[in-house]
Amino acid sequence: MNVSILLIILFVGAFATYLAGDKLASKVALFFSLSSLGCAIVLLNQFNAGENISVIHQWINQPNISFALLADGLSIAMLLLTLALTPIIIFSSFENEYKNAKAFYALILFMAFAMVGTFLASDGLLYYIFWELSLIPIYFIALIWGNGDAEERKKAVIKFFIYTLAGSLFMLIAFVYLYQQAGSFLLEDLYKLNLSSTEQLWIFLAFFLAYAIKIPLIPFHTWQASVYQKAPAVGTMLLSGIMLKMGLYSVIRWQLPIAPLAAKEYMYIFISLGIAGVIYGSIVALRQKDLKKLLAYSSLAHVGLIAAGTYTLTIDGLRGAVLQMIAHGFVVVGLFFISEIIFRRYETRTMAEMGGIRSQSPKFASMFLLLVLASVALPTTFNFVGEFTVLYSLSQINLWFAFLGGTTIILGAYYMLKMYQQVMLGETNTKVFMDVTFKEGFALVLILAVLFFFGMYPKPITDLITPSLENIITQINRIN
Amino acid sequence: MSTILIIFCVLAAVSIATAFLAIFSRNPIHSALWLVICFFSIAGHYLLLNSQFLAIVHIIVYSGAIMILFLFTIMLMNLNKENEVHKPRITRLGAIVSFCLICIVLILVFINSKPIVGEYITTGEDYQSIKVLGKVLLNEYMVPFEFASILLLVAMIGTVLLSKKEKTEK
Amino acid sequence: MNTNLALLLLLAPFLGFLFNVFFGKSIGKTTSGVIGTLAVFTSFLASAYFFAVIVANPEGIQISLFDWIQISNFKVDFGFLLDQLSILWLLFVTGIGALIHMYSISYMHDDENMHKYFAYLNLFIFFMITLVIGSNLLVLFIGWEGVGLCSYLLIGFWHKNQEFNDAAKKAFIMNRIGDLGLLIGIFIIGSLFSTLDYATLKTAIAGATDLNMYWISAAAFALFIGACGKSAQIPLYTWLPDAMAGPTPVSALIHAATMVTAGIFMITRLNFVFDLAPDVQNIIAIVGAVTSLVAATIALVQTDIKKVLAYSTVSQLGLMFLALGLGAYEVAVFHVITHAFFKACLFLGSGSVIHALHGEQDMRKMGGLKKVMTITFVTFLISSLAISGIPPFSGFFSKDEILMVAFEHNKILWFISSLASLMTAFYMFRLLYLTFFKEFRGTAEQKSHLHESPALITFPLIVLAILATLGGLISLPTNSWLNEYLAPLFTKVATEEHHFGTTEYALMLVAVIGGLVGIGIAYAKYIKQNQVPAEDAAITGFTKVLYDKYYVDEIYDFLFVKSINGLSKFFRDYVETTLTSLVFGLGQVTNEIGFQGKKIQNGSIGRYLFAFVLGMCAIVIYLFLAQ
Amino acid sequence: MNNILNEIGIENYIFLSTILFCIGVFGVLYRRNAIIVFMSIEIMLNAVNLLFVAFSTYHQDAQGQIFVFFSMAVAAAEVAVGLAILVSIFRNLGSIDINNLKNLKG
Repeated sequence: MNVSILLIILFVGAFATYLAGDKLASKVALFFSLSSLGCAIVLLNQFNAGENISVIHQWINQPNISFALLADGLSIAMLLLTLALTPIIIFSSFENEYKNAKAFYALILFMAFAMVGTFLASDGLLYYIFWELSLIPIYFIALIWGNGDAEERKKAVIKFFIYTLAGSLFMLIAFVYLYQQAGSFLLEDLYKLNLSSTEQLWIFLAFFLAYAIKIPLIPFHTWQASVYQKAPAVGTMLLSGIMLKMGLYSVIRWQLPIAPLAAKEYMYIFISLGIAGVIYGSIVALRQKDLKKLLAYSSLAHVGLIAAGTYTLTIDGLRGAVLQMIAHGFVVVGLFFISEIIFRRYETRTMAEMGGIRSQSPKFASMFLLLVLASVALPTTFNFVGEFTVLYSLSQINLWFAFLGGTTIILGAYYMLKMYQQVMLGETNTKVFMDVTFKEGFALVLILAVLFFFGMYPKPITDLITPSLENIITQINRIN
Repeated sequence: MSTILIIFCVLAAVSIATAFLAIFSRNPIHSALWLVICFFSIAGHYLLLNSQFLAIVHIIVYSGAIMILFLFTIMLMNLNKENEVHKPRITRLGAIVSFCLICIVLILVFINSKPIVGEYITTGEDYQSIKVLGKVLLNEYMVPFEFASILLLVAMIGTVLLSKKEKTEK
Repeated sequence: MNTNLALLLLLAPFLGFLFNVFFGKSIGKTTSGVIGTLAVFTSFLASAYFFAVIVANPEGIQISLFDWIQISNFKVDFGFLLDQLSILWLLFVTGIGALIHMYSISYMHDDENMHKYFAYLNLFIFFMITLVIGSNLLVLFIGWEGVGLCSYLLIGFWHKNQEFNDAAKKAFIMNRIGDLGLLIGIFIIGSLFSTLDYATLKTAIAGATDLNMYWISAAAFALFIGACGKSAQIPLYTWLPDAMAGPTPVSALIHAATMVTAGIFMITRLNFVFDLAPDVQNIIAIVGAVTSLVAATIALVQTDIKKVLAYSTVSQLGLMFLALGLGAYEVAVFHVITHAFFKACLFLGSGSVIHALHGEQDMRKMGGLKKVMTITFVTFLISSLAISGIPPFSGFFSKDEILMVAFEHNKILWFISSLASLMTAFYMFRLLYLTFFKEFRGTAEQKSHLHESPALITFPLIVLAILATLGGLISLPTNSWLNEYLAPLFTKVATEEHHFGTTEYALMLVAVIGGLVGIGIAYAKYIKQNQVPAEDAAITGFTKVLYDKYYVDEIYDFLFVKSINGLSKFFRDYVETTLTSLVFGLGQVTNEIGFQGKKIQNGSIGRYLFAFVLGMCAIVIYLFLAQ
Repeated sequence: MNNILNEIGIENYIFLSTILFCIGVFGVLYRRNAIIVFMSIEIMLNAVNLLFVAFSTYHQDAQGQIFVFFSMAVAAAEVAVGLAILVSIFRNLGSIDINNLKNLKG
């Protein structure tokens, strides 16, 4: 068995969901996402047993393109993140009624398909195809099932689409150039290239544009908040939970090892950019009125820190970044789900209209608080492990980076607690707030369980990703 | 100056003159008639080059079929009035400039390419009798030949369809 | 055996927490309180066992459970270190914790969310134990942040009141500023020594030949910032008085006896690091002394009974930091312990008063409670004497030692701290006189309800009062059991036994006289002259400045909160929109080009033909003539 | 048999057909009447045909002439279809002025 089976399951699943009709769609989608998760776990066991689960198969002869799926620890970790979050995301939407549900759920599975492909592909063009493919379902999800004024939504979503697409085109150009040099799109062949530092700089920048928009780093983040706000909860979760990680993953997998000289030479600039994102995102989040927008900016701050970690080019930075990616994926999905739960009851996302919920629904309040705490990286949560490692790696580069990046600890606590206070605390709200239902609670408990388990015992994930990250570090250091 | 050269010069003069007249005539019918003469002179060129079959075919196709078609169309549209509004002067000026430009460019190209003229081979083989043409056409150019027939068929059907009056009003 | 027992010690409160969270509501208020108390008491028993073990065998017990975080040059395992220091801390944390739990059963009985209260309290004890017994800095950090979280939860326990929530948030964020310092310190230590484990660190430092003093000082300073946050020192002290928004037992437990001493614990733990950084030690000493004075001056005029105690706590913590800065760790520890006893007693006593007055906290509306609440009064009096440094109560011994150490090192520091103690005596007795003497100044309705608190409340008071009386015995000036007990921790030879000469006796006398003078002034003012502090509006002059806490809150608010919010607004309204319009601008440019380009495509065949011909010419020229 | 080009010279044919071709281009640009435009196109085609035949003689090869046949077939088809289109345009618009044909406008 190899990793292509995951792609097949998800792809077939998308079709099956569409054919299943509106009533059954959600359950069929859940079934397929769970079965792909099961397969992923079986594959993980095989991988740990030392079996080769990668695929390489000649696809097109001229130009030389292969269907190459590389499964190392890093990809598997990202796969597991995607495949664990997809069922949760699908499950979380069970209580929503969607028009044309079959298309909706089919698109979710299709998106999972594209993202899994992105995480696996080790052929540049294949990777690029999957990368762009993932944009299509989210475009439709946000456009058709989103909320708010249709015109504004259209504007935001189209901006997002064109913006990210435009960024990716530069990546395509870089790939074409690399192909001319290497005669192949295969990752390992690209690693072998000996590019001059000027060439590396241009390639680095081309990649950077694509990734900086996707991640997003400031000042390329303007699409984020509005799309998060307009997209339906599921779309926001997919975007923030998994799709952002595509950019960060790609930095580690493609950008750094292909153009290490540029990465080394301009390290300070890119780390600073990440950290600027941390501070900027945190500060902007302070004065947001819309819950989802606030979470969007908090996401901006967190991914800024992760990006800064990756650009340190140290094993700690990369490891911390990957850990933090996974942790952030879960937390942010949980938080957006929280906002959706509130929306189901109050039909609003404006924080001023909330408040006093805690006294009405203690269970919900506890779960929300735990997620907030995970988001501010309290020790014993998974986020702490990631954030600590990233900050440590930053301190190895320059202590000021750690200090400035560390302000996320303070500012994060400030805006998250402020938000929690505004949303949950205070005099009992006059509007009735029903406590979480079993289904909602179940999804949240799953997320919390993951966060706290790995917060105390991150060793399985660390052991999984470390060898592949060490490989990448070796690649980065191959030329000096 | 040999007789042949004289004949060529006359024919060339006729061709160019009638072509100009065809373009400058205000009445389309006159144009068409001038064009017929032009085609005849070109057929004369063909004869001069010793390709009689081609000359005959040319007369049949161009001077016969195509020009008749033109005339019919003109009459069908009742265009034999000199009512065409001239293009604005700037356009006409532009046309003349373009004409000169393209003429000069093409001739310059020719001169610039320093052709070797004056040495002409004579193989003595028969290469343009009907017999040879037929053989070449139906051996080497069999497939294009058949395609040409299909093309004509399609063109015919298309023409019929296009010029048929639409039955449905509005 | 040791591992299991240590786990029991740690997990008993956690199980209590889980139990109260999941079943607390259904089992009834008292039961949930009893379970919470029992859980902490179990931990206390386990601590007592370990205490017996460590007294018998001074070798610390090291337990490692599993690998936690992997860093390139070192691993952090999840492990415990049970040595003299941690066990001492465990004893009073769990001991006082158990007493306060017991007290809370009665105190919180009217609250509908009592099970939640006990859950949080248990969780706090759990994190405090983690903080104390962790074998490395990162496990300490778990506890460090965890107690901050519990503090947040308990300050904002009555979450319907947004002011309380603000106080809770403030406490958490202020703590987090310190936490960042602690983290930075951890980073520096990690990269310098490739370990965060105390034992390894100690050997590494002892064995190292060329230490980078610059970075060690930086680490020590960063760690000190962390301690400042948690232990409410200048400049991060403002959260502690606000933290009094929580239920009074919480103030007693967290914001007086245990959590706020975490900073002192951490510095004592890492004494070998701080010993290498004399500059930082000086800073600590100065900050401590200044804090103790500033807080004492503010306490002089406060009228809220808990605020007075809160500032008194800050002031006492300042004294402890002074001792730490002077390298007298065991003296600081001594004061931590005695302070825990009498300050917990004071808070619980004030809680008893507040309970009797149904939530009234303003001293101007109290008075004359001596007759009704005898037990509370007596215990309160004992603790006040202890905090004022009157022999033979425990506070006398510990405070005297601090003053003595200060005198040895620096006369100015001694003077400042003596002044602070004098003020302490004054404001404590001001509090005592205003609350318990003279006539009751509250409403008639309150008066009719006045009563002594039930046994569950008075019992802890009595126990704590006894401890506050006798606590000094563990470290008598001439024969200090505590110093001997703690000796293995410190690299320096335990502070040389005081040669009790004239100077020492004179100092002792000065201290006692200072205390008595403070009490005397209070007596003259509030008993003889029968003064009552003025109403808020009538406060003027310097008193007003003191009453408003030197406007530090306002200054901070202006400097940090306002500015950062202003910045946020600026970013949101201007930077964000500019960036957005930039992106849209790119799109607009493209649009405009397309729009202009559209005009060329006007559909005129004539023009197309011209373009065609010219284009052809261009191509021909390029192909044939351009060469 | 003597090559006729010995007496005329290939360059004269090239000049002649160039001029004819240019006249065709000129006509296309100069006139607005679609029929005349068509005629101009025919002139251009014939110019090319003439050149083909001349070069056929030059190379003593039949292929040039074969091409002329094909080009004639294409021209015939083109004229037939083109004129049919003109007729239907005339039917719809009442004129065959190419300046009126602006529906290609973007």
